Amino acid sequence: MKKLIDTLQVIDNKRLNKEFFVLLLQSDKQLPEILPGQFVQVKVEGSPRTFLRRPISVYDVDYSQQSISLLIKIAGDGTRQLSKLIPGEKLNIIYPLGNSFSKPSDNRLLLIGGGTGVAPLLFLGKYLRKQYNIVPEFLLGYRSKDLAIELEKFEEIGKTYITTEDGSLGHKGFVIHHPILFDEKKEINMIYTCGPEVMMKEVAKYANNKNIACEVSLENLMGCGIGACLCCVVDTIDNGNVNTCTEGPIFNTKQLKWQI
Amino acid sequence: MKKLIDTLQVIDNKRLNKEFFVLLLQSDKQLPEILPGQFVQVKVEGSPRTFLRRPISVYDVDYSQQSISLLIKIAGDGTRQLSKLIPGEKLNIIYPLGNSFSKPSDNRLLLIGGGTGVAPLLFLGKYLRKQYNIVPEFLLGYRSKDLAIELEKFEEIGKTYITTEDGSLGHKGFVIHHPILFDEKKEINMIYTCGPEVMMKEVAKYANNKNIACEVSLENLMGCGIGACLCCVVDTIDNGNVNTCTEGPIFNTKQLKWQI
Amino acid sequence: MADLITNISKLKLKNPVMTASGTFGFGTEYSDFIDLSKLGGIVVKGITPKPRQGNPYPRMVETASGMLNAVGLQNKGVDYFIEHIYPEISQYNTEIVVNINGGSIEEYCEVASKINNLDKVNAIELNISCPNVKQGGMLFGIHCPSAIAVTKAVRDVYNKTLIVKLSPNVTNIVEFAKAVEDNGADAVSLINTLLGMAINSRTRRPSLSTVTGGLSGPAIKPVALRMVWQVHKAVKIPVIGMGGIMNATDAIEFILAGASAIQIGTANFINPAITVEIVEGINDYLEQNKFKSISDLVGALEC
Amino acid sequence: MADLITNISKLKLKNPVMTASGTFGFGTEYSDFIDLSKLGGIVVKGITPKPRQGNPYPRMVETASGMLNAVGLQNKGVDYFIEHIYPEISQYNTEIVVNINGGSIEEYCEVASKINNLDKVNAIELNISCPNVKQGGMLFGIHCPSAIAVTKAVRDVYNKTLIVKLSPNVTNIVEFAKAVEDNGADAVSLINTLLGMAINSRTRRPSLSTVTGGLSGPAIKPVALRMVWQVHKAVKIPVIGMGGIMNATDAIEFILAGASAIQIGTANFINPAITVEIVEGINDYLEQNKFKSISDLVGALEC
Ligand SMILES: Cc1cc2nc3c(=O)[nH]c(=O)nc-3n(C[C@H](O)[C@H](O)[C@H](O)COP(=O)(O)OP(=O)(O)OC[C@H]3O[C@@H](n4cnc5c(N)ncnc54)[C@H](O)[C@@H]3O)c2cc1C
Ligand SMILES: Cc1cc2nc3c(=O)[nH]c(=O)nc-3n(C[C@H](O)[C@H](O)[C@H](O)COP(=O)(O)OP(=O)(O)OC[C@H]3O[C@@H](n4cnc5c(N)ncnc54)[C@H](O)[C@@H]3O)c2cc1C
Ligand SMILES: Cc1cc2nc3c(=O)[nH]c(=O)nc-3n(C[C@H](O)[C@H](O)[C@H](O)COP(=O)(O)O)c2cc1C
Ligand SMILES: Cc1cc2nc3c(=O)[nH]c(=O)nc-3n(C[C@H](O)[C@H](O)[C@H](O)COP(=O)(O)O)c2cc1C
Ligand code: FES
Ligand code: FES
Repeated sequence: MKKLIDTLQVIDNKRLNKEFFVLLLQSDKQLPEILPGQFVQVKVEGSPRTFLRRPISVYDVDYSQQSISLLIKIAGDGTRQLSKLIPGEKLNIIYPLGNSFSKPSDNRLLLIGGGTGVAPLLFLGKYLRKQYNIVPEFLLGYRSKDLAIELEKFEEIGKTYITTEDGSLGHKGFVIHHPILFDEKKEINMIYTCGPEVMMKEVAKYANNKNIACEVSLENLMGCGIGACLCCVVDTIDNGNVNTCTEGPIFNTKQLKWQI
Repeated sequence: MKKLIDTLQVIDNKRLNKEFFVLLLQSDKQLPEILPGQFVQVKVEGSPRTFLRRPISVYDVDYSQQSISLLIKIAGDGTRQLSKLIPGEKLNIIYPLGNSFSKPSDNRLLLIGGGTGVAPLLFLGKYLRKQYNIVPEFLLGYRSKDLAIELEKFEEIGKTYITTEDGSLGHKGFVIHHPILFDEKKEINMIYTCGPEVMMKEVAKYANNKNIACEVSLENLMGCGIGACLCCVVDTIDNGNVNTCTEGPIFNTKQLKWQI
Repeated sequence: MADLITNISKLKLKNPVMTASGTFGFGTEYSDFIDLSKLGGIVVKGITPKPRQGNPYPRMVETASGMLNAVGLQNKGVDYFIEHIYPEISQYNTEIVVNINGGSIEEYCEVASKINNLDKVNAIELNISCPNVKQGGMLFGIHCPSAIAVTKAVRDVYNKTLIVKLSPNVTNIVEFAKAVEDNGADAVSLINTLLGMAINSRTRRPSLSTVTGGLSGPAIKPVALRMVWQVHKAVKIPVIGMGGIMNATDAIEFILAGASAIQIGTANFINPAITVEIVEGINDYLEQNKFKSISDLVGALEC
Repeated sequence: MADLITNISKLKLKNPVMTASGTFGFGTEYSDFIDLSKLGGIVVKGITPKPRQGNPYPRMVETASGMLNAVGLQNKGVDYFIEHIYPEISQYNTEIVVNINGGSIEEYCEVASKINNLDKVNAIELNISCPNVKQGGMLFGIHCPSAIAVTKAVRDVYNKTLIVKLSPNVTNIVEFAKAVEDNGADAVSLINTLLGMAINSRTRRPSLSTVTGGLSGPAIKPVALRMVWQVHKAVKIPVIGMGGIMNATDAIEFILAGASAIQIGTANFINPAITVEIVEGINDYLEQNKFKSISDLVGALEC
């Protein structure tokens, strides 16, 4: 898949709450094929404190509009600068980067997300429906109700279970505590997960115990995003250190040396 | 005179032409007294390539509105960033800095400016009228007519002679070639000048030959603007290296070791 | 309020925030912006035995996240300092540290012994790391036997707190820190500026009159932090850290790396009130993280 | 079109723009973005005798106008390189330079002599300046007798163009440049990264798994430029300059300071097409300023 450097136009910047916003970006060229799980490397202009590009997962793609959207959480200076973009402004990105979630062998799928980790899962959910006619289910965890962003988009795709830490929406607790995971009648054949590392490790442990295949999306620090700097490595069972940006960001947890 | 750090609000950003713009800034406090020739040190936000503050002369002051204006030429990244400020945005400045043009001993004054060098002269002209009831004359030089910015403001204060390099307005040539300087009947008792260094040196030479007192406003590179770093020095006859930011930016040319 | 009191040998600071020599004038330049008595200490600009005109203009140029300077120790000499400046600054309710310089060991000693007589100055900072003078300066700071010799000699004529300011332009800064520790230094301060250069591609000339100059500001912070950490591990005397500190977070990083006190240099140019803001920020950090005293944080990095 | 042909001893480059080792993979990573045949040369990532896993994650952290890395020479070893990578990259229509590394003189020689047999590789870059490995690496680059010994030994087993890559983490880089020149180096390249460190004040832990790492990017440009200028004045062999070059203007500054060729490192991460843009920018500068040939610009700084 050929990677591109492209300058996109900001069409919309939707502020979802204090922390999250969605950027809608349009290219004046036809988009390359983008797979769920892939990411873009964004150049942040106008910030004295960001120098390297910032990796952001693709949240949604509209080939007919030549547009992609990104769900971003304000984490520091770079993402704060991005949150200030206004329609008409430009954003330079490198994309599409990384591998993608693998093709499911079965249709009993659970997509577990937390925080911004929901971003690649929305795109994955849409893709699963369109490409394979599979209706996935989501299990999404938030700190509280007001952070449960764009929930309706997930609900449109498939049944969506919610946990919040404060109990303001859905089940109170972490995703890993949701009753659905302990429902004997519920069959899950594969889990795709993205979120904070602690969460993903808990999910991986659960999947491992239940013998369910599990793919995670890692968010290692990246220098280049294209396999050139070897900064983003993760240690794997078979191949030692591999680049998260090219061999990942999606890994089957069986490949990783996680203590689970 | 106590120096302040203050965050002002941008009230207006008037683009005069491709290179020049005027920022109108308002404080929510009463302004300190500001003298003609003094400058402010502006903090440029949102530019990865500017780190130190930028010195800019005061172009005008309105105490009743608690506002000051700056006439700025886009010279590089910092001033370009400033040119993008929009009303409502904030600008942090340190001011008022530097000495000021001295009190004239006579009322036959010529204020000679070139390029952005006209900035402190407008303020000086207004001040001379208001404070001492002196009507000064201006001799202003530009590359061409379209760069002769806000001319009417000068003409309101006093008779204004113009030169342009291409002859598109006023006398063709440099300020130093203007006939008024060679008019035997014209008495000039003092010259105040600000502009490119080559121009100021020519003016200083002229003044020296004619035995006219001459004050120049220097634009040395500044680290701090408040006398702490000793980076902005100019070599003087009596005192060796002195700080342009505190002993200047206004100097009597007799103090300087210029080859004139 | 957490306990911010910091001891640099016999020198007692009310907090660990000092100003870096050459960036804070004699303090007065900043008194419009801050209450100087809120600072741990002020290190005044470099003093030499005789008046010096410094280097010709241009003396500075901005670089990526930093600046190069080539001031070259412009000052009116030690006698002028004692007569005209000391009387004023000795009134401040903060510790005054005099940064002393010389072209030879004798010159360093001349300044040190004269400063030794000043009641209100409880410490000197021996600058063996100025990259902007032809004689002396950094030469002492990059040649270990010279660093030893000048430290020893100054120690003999100076009996209050002796801080030696180290140059980062060396292969092994630990060697220098240990050497001056063994020869009478009560503390080390680091880093001085990195030797650098800038060129104007339009004029094809160097940006500084002296071609090379000293690099300061956030650009050098990673190097400074590394050196502070290395030196802290190797010596027993207190380390005073500096280099690119722009805010309280940066200051805390230096303290975690092992600095007992820190100095703020270039940041003063951008925000003349930054020193006092950093004092407050350090206090906030200590309170939020439930540290009782700043000393609990010194070298608390977990590696 | 100005004449951009650049000779580094026997190595003939079509233009002075090369890529810096460790930042450009083996070139393939960038072939989606640029036509590799437009480059003067590609310096591939560091190769060691045996495969190396490199250092644990985290290996990088962003700093003011720069980044620290602690990759630690992760690579699959020289044999893998020869068998699997060389066949592919030797097809490129640009010069391939292999960056060689070792934990001992024998290891350096092992890699060098194996690379010596590769037809399409006309030069090696002897990396004696990697700050991110425990054995070898920078140790050779900061101890002059070691630098001499490894250069001599590699010279004996390698008969094409030998470039020695110098460390900036020394008191006097000129001493090293002269020493390797006298002992068989055909050219020197500089600078490798400055040893630095970053700390996370929230976790109170170092940002890198190795605590310290190598600083690159615009932050180090003033230091790099100064060293290139110093070395160019002192040696007769060509100097290859690098350190924070982000655009054609930066590249021209290095050439004015005395670099015959330049390498682009960290800038590739921000703009993967930057190398070709710099080739074009250099050409534009030469044309606008009426220089016929790039060689007229090398060391043309007026001091
Ligand atoms: C493959 C991948 C996909 C991602 N997808 C998304 C997404 O869809 N939405 C989203 O909001 N975030 C996503 N992230 C995380 C996002 O890259 C970081 O939050 C962002 O880079 C922080 O930049 P900053 O300047 O705002 O914060 P900084 O001030 O730089 O740092 C704030 C925090 O972010 C982390 N961070 C900084 N730089 C990077 C980097 N280059 N890579 C990873 N983490 C970094 C730091 O460790 C720190 O904890 C993704 C990361 C990766 C690797
Ligand atoms: C006392 C004083 C008063 C000034 N008044 C005005 C004014 O009223 N209007 C106006 O447009 N300009 C004025 N200047 C010049 C103005 O400060 C510079 O044009 C500005 O700093 C350039 O910043 P930059 O980032 O846009 O350009 P840069 O990219 O930094 O540089 C572009 C050019 O500006 C020069 N320059 C850069 N930094 C400084 C600095 N700190 N001080 C002086 N020159 C610098 C550089 O040498 C270079 O040639 C004044 C300068 C001084 C010292
Ligand atoms: C303009 C300027 C002048 C300086 N003069 C001196 C000096 O006279 N004596 C000295 O020991 N250090 C001097 N320094 C170095 C600083 O004290 C400090 O070591 C260095 O700038 C690093 O800190 P910073 O990055 O916070 O500025 C000077 C630095 C600057 C920027
Ligand atoms: C991620 C990374 C990996 C590097 N790996 C190597 C290496 O393997 N061998 C080497 O000689 N230099 C290596 N370097 C140093 C660069 O080649 C170059 O000397 C340095 O980064 C300065 O140039 P820059 O500022 O343009 O990046 C590496 C630099 C970076 C940033
Ligand atoms: S980020 Fe550079 S190799 Fe992955
Ligand atoms: S700019 Fe610092 S002393 Fe004038």
